[in-house]
Amino acid sequence: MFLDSDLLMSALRALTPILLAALGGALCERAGVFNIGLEGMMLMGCFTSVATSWFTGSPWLGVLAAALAAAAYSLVLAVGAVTLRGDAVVLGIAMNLLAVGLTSFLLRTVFGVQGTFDDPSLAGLPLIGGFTPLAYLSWAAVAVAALLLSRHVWGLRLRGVGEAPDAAATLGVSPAKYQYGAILLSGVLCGLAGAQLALGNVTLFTENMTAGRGWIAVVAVMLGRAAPLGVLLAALLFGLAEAAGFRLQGLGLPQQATDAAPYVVTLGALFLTTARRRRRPRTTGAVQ
Amino acid sequence: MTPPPPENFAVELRGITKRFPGTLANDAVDLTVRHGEIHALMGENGAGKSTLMSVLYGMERADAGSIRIDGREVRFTSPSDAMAAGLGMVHQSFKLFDSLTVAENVVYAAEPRRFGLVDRAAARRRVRELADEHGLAVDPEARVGDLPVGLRQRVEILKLLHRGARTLILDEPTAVLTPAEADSLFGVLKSLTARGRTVVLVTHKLREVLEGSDRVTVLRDGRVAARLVTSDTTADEIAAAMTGRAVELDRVHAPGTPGEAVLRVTGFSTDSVHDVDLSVHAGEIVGVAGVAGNGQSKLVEALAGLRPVAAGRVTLLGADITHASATERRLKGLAYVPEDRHAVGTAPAASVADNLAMGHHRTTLSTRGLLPPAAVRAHARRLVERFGIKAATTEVPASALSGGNLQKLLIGRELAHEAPLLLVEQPTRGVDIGAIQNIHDQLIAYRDAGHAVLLVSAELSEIRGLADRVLVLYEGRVAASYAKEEADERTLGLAMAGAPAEATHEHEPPDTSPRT
Amino acid sequence: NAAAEKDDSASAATGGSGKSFTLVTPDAVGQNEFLKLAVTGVKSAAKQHDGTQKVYESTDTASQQQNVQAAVDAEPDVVVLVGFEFADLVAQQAEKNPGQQFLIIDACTTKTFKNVSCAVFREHEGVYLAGAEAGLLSKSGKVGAVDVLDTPQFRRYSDPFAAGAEKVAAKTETSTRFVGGQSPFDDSARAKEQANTLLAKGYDQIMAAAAAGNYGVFEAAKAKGAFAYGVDVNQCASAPGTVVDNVIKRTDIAVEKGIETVLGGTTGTTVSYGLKEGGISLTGLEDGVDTSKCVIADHKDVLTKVEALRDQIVSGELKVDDPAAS
Amino acid sequence: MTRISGALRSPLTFSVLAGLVIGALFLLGTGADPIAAYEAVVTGALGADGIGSTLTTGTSVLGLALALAIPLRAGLINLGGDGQMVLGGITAAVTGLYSPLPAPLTVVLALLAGMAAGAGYAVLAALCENRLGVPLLVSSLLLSYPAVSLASYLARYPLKEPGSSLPQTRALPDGVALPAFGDSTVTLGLVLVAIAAAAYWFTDRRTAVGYEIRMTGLNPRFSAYAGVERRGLTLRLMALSGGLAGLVGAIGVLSFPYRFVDGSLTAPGYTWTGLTAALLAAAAPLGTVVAAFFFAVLQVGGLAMERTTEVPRELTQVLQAIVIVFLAARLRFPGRWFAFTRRTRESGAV
Ligand SMILES: Nc1ncnc2c1ncn2[C@@H]1O[C@H](COP(=O)(O)OP(=O)(O)OP(=O)(O)O)[C@@H](O)[C@H]1O
Ligand SMILES: Nc1ncnc2c1ncn2[C@@H]1O[C@H](COP(=O)(O)OP(=O)(O)OP(=O)(O)O)[C@@H](O)[C@H]1O
Ligand SMILES: [Mg+2]
Ligand SMILES: [Mg+2]
Repeated sequence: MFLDSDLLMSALRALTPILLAALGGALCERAGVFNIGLEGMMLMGCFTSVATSWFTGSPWLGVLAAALAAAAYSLVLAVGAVTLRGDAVVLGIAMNLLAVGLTSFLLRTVFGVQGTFDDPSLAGLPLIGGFTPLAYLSWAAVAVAALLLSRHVWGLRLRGVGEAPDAAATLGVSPAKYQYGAILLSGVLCGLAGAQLALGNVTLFTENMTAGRGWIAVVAVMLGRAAPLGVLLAALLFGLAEAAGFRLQGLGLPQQATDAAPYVVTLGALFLTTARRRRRPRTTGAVQ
Repeated sequence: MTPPPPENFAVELRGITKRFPGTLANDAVDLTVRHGEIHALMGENGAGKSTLMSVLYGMERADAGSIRIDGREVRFTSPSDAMAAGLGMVHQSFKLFDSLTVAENVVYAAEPRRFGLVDRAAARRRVRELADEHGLAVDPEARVGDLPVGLRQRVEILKLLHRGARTLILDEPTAVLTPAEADSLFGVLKSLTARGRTVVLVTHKLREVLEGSDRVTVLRDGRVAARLVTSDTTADEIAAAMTGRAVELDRVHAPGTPGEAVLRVTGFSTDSVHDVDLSVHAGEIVGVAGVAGNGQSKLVEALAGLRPVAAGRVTLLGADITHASATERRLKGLAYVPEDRHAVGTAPAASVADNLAMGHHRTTLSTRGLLPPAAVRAHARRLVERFGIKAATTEVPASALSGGNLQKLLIGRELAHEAPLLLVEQPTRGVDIGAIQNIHDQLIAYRDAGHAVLLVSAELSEIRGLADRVLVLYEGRVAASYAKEEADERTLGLAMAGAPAEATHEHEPPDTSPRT
Repeated sequence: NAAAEKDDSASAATGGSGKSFTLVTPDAVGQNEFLKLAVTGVKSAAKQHDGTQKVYESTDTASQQQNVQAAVDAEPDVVVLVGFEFADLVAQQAEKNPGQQFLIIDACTTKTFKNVSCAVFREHEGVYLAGAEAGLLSKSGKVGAVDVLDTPQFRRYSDPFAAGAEKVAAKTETSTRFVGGQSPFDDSARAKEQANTLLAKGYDQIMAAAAAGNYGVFEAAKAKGAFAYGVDVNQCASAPGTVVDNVIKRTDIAVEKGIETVLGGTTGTTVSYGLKEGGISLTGLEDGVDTSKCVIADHKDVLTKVEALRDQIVSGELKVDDPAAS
Repeated sequence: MTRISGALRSPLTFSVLAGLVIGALFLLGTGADPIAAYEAVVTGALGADGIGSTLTTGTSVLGLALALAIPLRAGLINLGGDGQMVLGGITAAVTGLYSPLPAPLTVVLALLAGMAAGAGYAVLAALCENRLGVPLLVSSLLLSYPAVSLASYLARYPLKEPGSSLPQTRALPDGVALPAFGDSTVTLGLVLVAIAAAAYWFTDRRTAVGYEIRMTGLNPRFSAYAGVERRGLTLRLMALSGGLAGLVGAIGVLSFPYRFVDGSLTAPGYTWTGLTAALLAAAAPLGTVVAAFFFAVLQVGGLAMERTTEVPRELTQVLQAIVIVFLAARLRFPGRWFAFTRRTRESGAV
């Protein structure tokens, strides 16, 4: 009764946007850029996808536009953190703030409404076997990202850049170029995540509708050690904990307990995995 | 000077001038390197060697001058240009990716590919081929982070060979190598030149230059001070060219007059160090020799309280400090010069004054926890003066000091504790001859003031010049122990290589009766 | 709306009668049908009295305090505060500024002040009726609710819903889910998932009190062919054929009438709006059901029964428990 | 003259100016008058009517900025400010409600209890790093959520005010409140936080501990070599950090409305504002104070701008974010190119 297929479906639905954004975060992390602005990039994707789908009638153009818009937005981080050497954490926080303001502002100017834009004739993504095509894409993206990082020339160079940028530079590999690449890709992925959320999970736009999913993606990046498979497992764990939490509410557990459940489960998983192998220091947590 | 013969040089620098704000780092420098030779570039710290090599390698743009490679004039705007022209450089601090494998490091940015993916099998094959060809054995699958320094350097060289470098530039390649590793490196370099490759070697070590190079160019204050053919010159001549004065090389200092035991270590074990007994007396320098990786660093780190002790007992001036914290040890009278001055011994981003305050901030500089900035500054000015540290002001970051000056800062700071026991690791690594002499004199004066010194060095001449007694560590155990006069280079070398010891008897001076 | 909303009529610029009203909201208006109605109310009050009005939107406790302070500093004729969040604040300010008239909607101060008038709602009465509709319409005998958070105020939208359903179909199973999470008021995806957990268990009638999440609840219900109930205004147009009915809360009337009463000199009173006063209602019980796009328009039989229940409540014959009163 | 050009070239001045100019363009684009808007920000935040709010907001922002700056000075990032603050708040509320002591003592006790709760919870995150190897950044962030949920639960069930529609605890007894300055909303809390700032400045500049913290931030291996015990330092700094966050929570509860209201401590986002201020100032004491005050002015002034001009609320948020983006990018006018070339040398040649 409890571990039924509905639970898994529910977990997988919750998982998709988080997974896409987290993959983007993982790429940045591997390139040595701590991307804490996933939430904001995703929100830009949400808005753009809804607006484009509404005006063109095509959810696919919405998806495309979301990817492009979020990628363009990610340039703020790229220019600020890579070219100008600003603090990526501050930039990310500011980008999240900016995205909330900007999308709310656009919602008002473009649609003339506040809060929520919702219309029965807004075209969402079709479901195939209960999932949107973007969900399948996200699973494929895990495999592609894993292959890219471990086997592809670009991935090898990216990993090198993230680990020792000056060493890469002496070999004629421009760290900035790869970091731009990773950040732009994370923008694309976050845009897709936003489109999935706004045209897949639901079909509407609400101010701040990402509601912390970008942060969960950041946690998934850390928990999954910025490896695509690890990120997948972390996001899945989170999705399952959340879906199970929903069900536990039905059994009378207070809402606060089910709210906290995914985080507690994640922390527990972290204890178990880090107890053994200690992580070598990467960019995460390094500020100055 | 006669104009050079119309010959094709592997590298030909003409009139290179490079100015930094406030410094003329290279002043119309000419450097010609012939095909197939090992060419040494020497000079004191700050003489302009690294700058010249940076210009050659496209990392810095010269203000004036020209570069020819194999007779063709070139203009590099980046290292990639230099690489394309057949140059390759091994930087003093290695530029490797610790988490990647040897093969990945070697092929990085010049990967063999299949369907756009890195062809890992081909990469491994390539590494093996190159390794076999040049005697650079290393496991292509090993993670570079797990390799000892000597092997990392091989990876650096393999990297260049993979890229088809015909001229290899090595900046102070032996600074971090043990004598054995250095010898093996020179073997490799010789074999490379024998196959037509050219080597430019930046170094401070006279002996290596004399034994390993064909010609020498000496820089002083950014200008060429001498061009010498190695077979026609002597150490004294090179040293004089570098410093502009006569230097006494390889001095063996007079023995000290040991007093009471300051440090006593019995049955001591820690991570890969086993059952070590040793003692250091007041007025005595005990040298610890050993090939890197045989436990010297771990021993010293454990003695300094940075590593837990597995077994044994350590006393300092009679007090048991086996399990004391690093701070307690310092308060009880221990000072420590670590081996890595950038990563451990200093905070490069902090000011010279702040770097000099470390360790003193809890003792002489503070009263009841307060640390007045004025006291920190005054302390810094005193030490800068006393140890001749060259720094614009005491407020500039330590990263602006040259290697030699940074080392002086570190040693000065630790000597200033006047601690009864000083632990020193590799005190003159990467430091020029002038500075070496200065540092050696300081250590001897410290000993003669009645302090105990435990000296770890990979430099046998340093051990022989300074130490009153010598221990050799082999695989974490004390393999042999020699009195000053017994410790000749051959004997030490054999013991370090693990040969059964011949002269291992107790040389420890009696506790109370100082020798005269 | 500009944050400082000036009346668009010409009288706004000249000030007309000089009557001025300032409305302070606890949250951004955009999110919230209830607040939108309050803004409508204060606007039409301004029009009626030929005066001016301003709306200060807050986002959190800090901005609520600052906005109320700014409103009081400007000394309008009436400061209107919408939301129970202001109960403490209004008590504090009323004490400090005895000359200032306050109107608070949806809550009241525990102590009575001469200069504080209150308007409260009995949402539970309307929700009870919606629950009765659900009980009558449910095929599975299971009716549920999705609330924003587990707070007494939101329980008003779920507990009476269950009670109403049980009243008409004693065997009805009931259950409530709370959106929760990091941003419970905005998270329509999460609200949709919560609704899905109910739908998966066969619930076919769902009360949606999930703020912006309501749209998510409607989508979930629509996908499963189930039915939902909206709040505050007519939400049927968002998902025609899925939304059965809405619990209407006439905040605009409460604001308008409240201002009227205060200006008329009657202050310090509390007016409670329920079914009887027309402050709470169902779309199905109002005029224009047939054009409302609500499902209930096709179930006149149900409406007849519900009307009977309403009359019982209005007459006091039937009492609906208020979860927030405990 | 040179001082002026020097000030212009400082990244701070330039970023603020650039932020203002871009903001002005934005405002013009939406038909608003930028001068009037900026005037509204300044008078709204610093005028007679606004300064009280600015100082009240500033109390919380500065408190959390300090809380996050202190560990940051040693290179540690505490992302759990929300949880620590909320636990401090709910603990202060419990103490205030149940303490048998006379009111003034209860206030002191509640402050201390709040600090202890925040400190204890932050230490838990530190232990996760020290003992279990979970990076502090992650452990502090993850621990924050359950704490917020717990406080929310307590406020809604065991401690709830009967009959209230709000998820809030009962009001504290009369007199269990921080004294306020005159009629304003500014309480003694501001003084407490100011004292904390002064203490931080003094410790950082003039004590051995402060020196050790700074050196740990610059090179942890260096300070470890000299005997600074990292785990102990992490524990102590996190305790201080959490204690300060808890203090902010307790101050919030002991000020109007004198109770714990679920969500009211976290909703204004003081933790993020504080972290941003601390990061921008690289945790330097004076810089943190200035940055925190600046953000308080932006927040309060932004709200005032919304009230008094035609500027829509969303734009205020956009303006704030733009200023922060520029600050973070450390844009410097002519010096930028210098910075750029030095960087290429660093990445290529060092
Ligand atoms: N980027 C720079 N900016 C300013 N001065 C510099 C810079 N790089 C080098 N210098 C100065 O140029 C001079 C030559 O430095 P260089 O690095 O070439 O010396 P070196 O011979 O390599 O010394 P060492 O033996 O210590 O490695 C020094 O005085 C140094 O301070
Ligand atoms: N940005 C800079 N400004 C001023 N001087 C610099 C700068 N960058 C480097 N230098 C100088 O360049 C010189 C040489 O640097 P290099 O990288 O060769 O280190 P080094 O002297 O060889 O040190 P070590 O041998 O200890 O590694 C140093 O003297 C340093 O002062
Ligand atoms: Mg050099
Ligand atoms: Mg050097």
